[in-house]
Amino acid sequence: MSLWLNAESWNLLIVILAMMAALIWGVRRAMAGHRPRVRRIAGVEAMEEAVGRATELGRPVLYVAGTQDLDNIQTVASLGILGSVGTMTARHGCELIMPTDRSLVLSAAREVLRESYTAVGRPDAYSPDIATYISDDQFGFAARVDGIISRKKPAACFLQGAFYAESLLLAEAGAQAGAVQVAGSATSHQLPFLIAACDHVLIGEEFFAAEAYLSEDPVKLGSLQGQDLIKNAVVVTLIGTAMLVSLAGALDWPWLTSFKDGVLRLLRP
Amino acid sequence: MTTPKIQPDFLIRLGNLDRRWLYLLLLVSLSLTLLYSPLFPDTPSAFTRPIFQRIEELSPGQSILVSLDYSPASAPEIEPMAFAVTRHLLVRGIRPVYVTLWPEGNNMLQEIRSQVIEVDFPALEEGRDWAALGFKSGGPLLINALRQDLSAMYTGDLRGVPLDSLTALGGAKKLADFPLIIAFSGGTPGLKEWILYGGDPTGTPVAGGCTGIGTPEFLAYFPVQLMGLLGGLKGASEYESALAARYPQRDFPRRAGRRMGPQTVAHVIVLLFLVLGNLSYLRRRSTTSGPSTPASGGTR
Amino acid sequence: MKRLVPRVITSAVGILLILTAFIARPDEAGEGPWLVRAFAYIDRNFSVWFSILAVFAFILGGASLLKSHLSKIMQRRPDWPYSVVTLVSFLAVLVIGLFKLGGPPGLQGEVTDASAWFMVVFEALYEPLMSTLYAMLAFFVASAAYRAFRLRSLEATVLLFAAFVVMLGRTPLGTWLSDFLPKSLNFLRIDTMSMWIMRVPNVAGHRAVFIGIAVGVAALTLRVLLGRSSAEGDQA
Amino acid sequence: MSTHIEVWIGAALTLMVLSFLWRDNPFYKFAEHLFVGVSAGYWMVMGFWSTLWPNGIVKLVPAAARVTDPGAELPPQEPLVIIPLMLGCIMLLRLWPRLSWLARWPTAFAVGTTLGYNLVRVVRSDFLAQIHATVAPGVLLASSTGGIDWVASVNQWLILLGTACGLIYFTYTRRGRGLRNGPARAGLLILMVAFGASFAYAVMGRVAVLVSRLHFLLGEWLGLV
Repeated sequence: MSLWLNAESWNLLIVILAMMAALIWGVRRAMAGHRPRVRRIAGVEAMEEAVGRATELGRPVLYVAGTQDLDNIQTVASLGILGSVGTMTARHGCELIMPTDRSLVLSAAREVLRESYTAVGRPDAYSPDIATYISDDQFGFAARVDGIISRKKPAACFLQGAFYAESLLLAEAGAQAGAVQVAGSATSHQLPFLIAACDHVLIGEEFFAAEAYLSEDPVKLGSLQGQDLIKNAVVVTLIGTAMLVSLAGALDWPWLTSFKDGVLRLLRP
Repeated sequence: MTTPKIQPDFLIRLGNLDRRWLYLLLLVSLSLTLLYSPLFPDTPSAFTRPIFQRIEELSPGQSILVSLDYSPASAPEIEPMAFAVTRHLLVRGIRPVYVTLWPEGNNMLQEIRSQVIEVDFPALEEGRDWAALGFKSGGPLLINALRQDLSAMYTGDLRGVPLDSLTALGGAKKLADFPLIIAFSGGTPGLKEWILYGGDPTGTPVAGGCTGIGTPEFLAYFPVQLMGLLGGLKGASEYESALAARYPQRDFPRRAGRRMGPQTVAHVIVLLFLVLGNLSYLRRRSTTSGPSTPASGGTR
Repeated sequence: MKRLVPRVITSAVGILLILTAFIARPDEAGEGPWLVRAFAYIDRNFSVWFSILAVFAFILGGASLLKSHLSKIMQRRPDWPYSVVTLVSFLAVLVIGLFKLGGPPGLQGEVTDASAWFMVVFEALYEPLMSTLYAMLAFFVASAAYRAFRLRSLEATVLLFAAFVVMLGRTPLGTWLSDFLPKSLNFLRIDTMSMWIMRVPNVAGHRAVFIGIAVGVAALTLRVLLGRSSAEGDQA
Repeated sequence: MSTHIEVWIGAALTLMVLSFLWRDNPFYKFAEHLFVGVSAGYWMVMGFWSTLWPNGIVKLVPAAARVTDPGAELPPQEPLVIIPLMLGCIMLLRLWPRLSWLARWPTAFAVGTTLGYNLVRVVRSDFLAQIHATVAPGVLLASSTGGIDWVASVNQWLILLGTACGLIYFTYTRRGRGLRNGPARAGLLILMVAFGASFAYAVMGRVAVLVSRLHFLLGEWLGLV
């Protein structure tokens, strides 16, 4: 056995399998017809409104999928949200501008957009020019996007993905142009700026849930239920284990100590 | 409240102040402080001290991996700490092996070579006392490759000298062979990737320096996954002061320490803006009827 | 075919890489059962392969850049002369860098060699432009402090209070302001409070964000591997 | 005042970019477009010489190593490196609309690699390690004198409960409203404290960069500092 398996990461395997089991449970439950009721995520609902407003004003919608490459999980999540935003702009017939700073993201974004525009029966409205490549450089990209925002005056800016120092450059330019801004990111050190400069922000995990929330696909919603199950289990584990550790320390019973050690070994990173 | 009639108008007018006046105020006061550049005394904090102590404990001749993951944009914050730590390593006879996840990192390495090693340690020899492996792309995936085998990504150092001939490596073949990884990180990929992909899977201690903005987030990894952290210019200034206290005879430059003056002025200005902006906001809210809550993007 | 192949590639590559974490590593000499060696090869090389792919992405990006600016110039769209600036600077840097002009003879040596023209471009153009854009953030932070961080709600107030205390704690002003406090009220000192915020609620907040994100990542991974996410550009 | 042409160019570009603070103008537009061109070229050149050449081409055709270093020892050939090179070429098909559907393959490879590498690392470092760090000290910490260190214990409790509340804020599906609202609200407030701390530290960083730029203008260029 140990010749083939990495004995050190057994607990990681158990944890990942348990997480997958919880997620699959949620998905199966949803497929069987138990659609979970999902709490309102204000930022997500604001997106649809913002697209509507842009259409009325006849001004474009700007979408930025973060500034990291496709090897960042947030970029992958953002492309999922882009799919839903693309459906909205296609349905409303509203202009969409999507500058990218990585050509892998550019390729993937074009695929996503073409699918969305086709899915709502507007393949004619799709053009590869919606998504453009600017520069791989963080600030070169920000300089150009700020230029685009101050000239094209989009009515809505969606900044969704992994952002770094450029977040405030983009968000301030959008605020000065009077756009409704919805940001979403799991990069926690940029969140205060996005919170300051944008109207709505999807914080951390909300950003990952947004795709499922927007799509209304039962499978995706089901995975939200699975996610909640995992988080509840974490909360219970946190409190339970901390008490266990303290009790074991205070009472010094051998069996309790070895039980505690076992639990901690399961949680060892 | 018995404020004079002019007061509310003034406060409200203050709220509508063109942002360009704020820019100007900041610009002028920073420039003035810079012209005087006073040196602020500093002492190492609980996050800085472990790194200093750990380097003091290493024995001369050991090799450690130093990653320079920053660019000219973040260099003002990161470079002073990279310089200070490099001086500390070299003064103790420890051999730094430089890599970088950022293409601009090679240029940053050049700065260390010309401003630190050639100036303060002219007797040291590249390849023997320190090594420069330089940039490879791939970010986290590069770290992953190094974890298995340095030679998977690096055939030699930046000059083309093969790895086997670099005595500065001290025979290290993979990440776990280094007693310490120090990552100076201006963003992503950087310190976080070194913790996740380098330190955690191999158990090698990781220390690091990051920009001011990264500090609060990295503290969540401290002290288990991250043994010490230099946070922004303040961290660099603290390290410089620790180095000056331990090796007073070397009299190394105090670049970060000199920049703390303008820092303090800027902090005070931003605090002032926070207070004034909110006073004006509260004043306006109390004069208009009902709780008006303008969206943050709505006020200019 | 058009949909199936990419989906299979994504799932297969993803699952293989997840498995590598659980397969034993080869011994020091690189020996082990064939499966172990195969997975070690995957673990080591897929990262290298991705980085090679990323370079092709740069090339594709450059081509897209050329295409969009050329068409802007051809059609004489507004601001087209600026596109000439982009094109000329792009091509010039490319030629200087790819042919290593100005450095050691021929293609030898590093492209970042101190004598190479590429370095001159870096120092004279790239560095000032990049650093200045970054520096503009200081102004934007100040104006955000002035006009956006408002006591709008309880949440905003809490954010503002934490920011205020921590910022004050980083300056001598914070120490000076709380020097009048007697020793017994030490916990009310600004620098003590600032340190406490960093060590307790700040850590709790970031931990919750990290754990939450990890759960989100697990769910996203499952959705994509099962082909149920539009993220791979391939919605059913 | 400086006599170096690079310093003058740098200073001019610095002022051009800063002019955006006043308003969008032709000088900024020039700097912006120059920056886009220079940076795109820069990244492409670095990618070529630091990765594609040594890890792709040289591994496929070892003799190529002699181009950059005539005296180099030839590395062993790695034929499998043809796979990413092929995928890369397929990616370039994106430029021809009729064949662009093929370009999904390399994208699919990239997404698969991302997910595969990320899941395990993130679960290890951001999930397990953070949970472990939160629970391992327990909630009753002993002081160095032997008794219970109440201050440290309360802080530990607060971190634990803060993390738990933060997680409760991140739950989406509804069940029994009353119970959930309190902790969720507290969780949001904890998150806000964390973001406030981030903001405070960010000010420091941003200012450091601006000061260094001003140092360039006032010192290197004008020679006043």
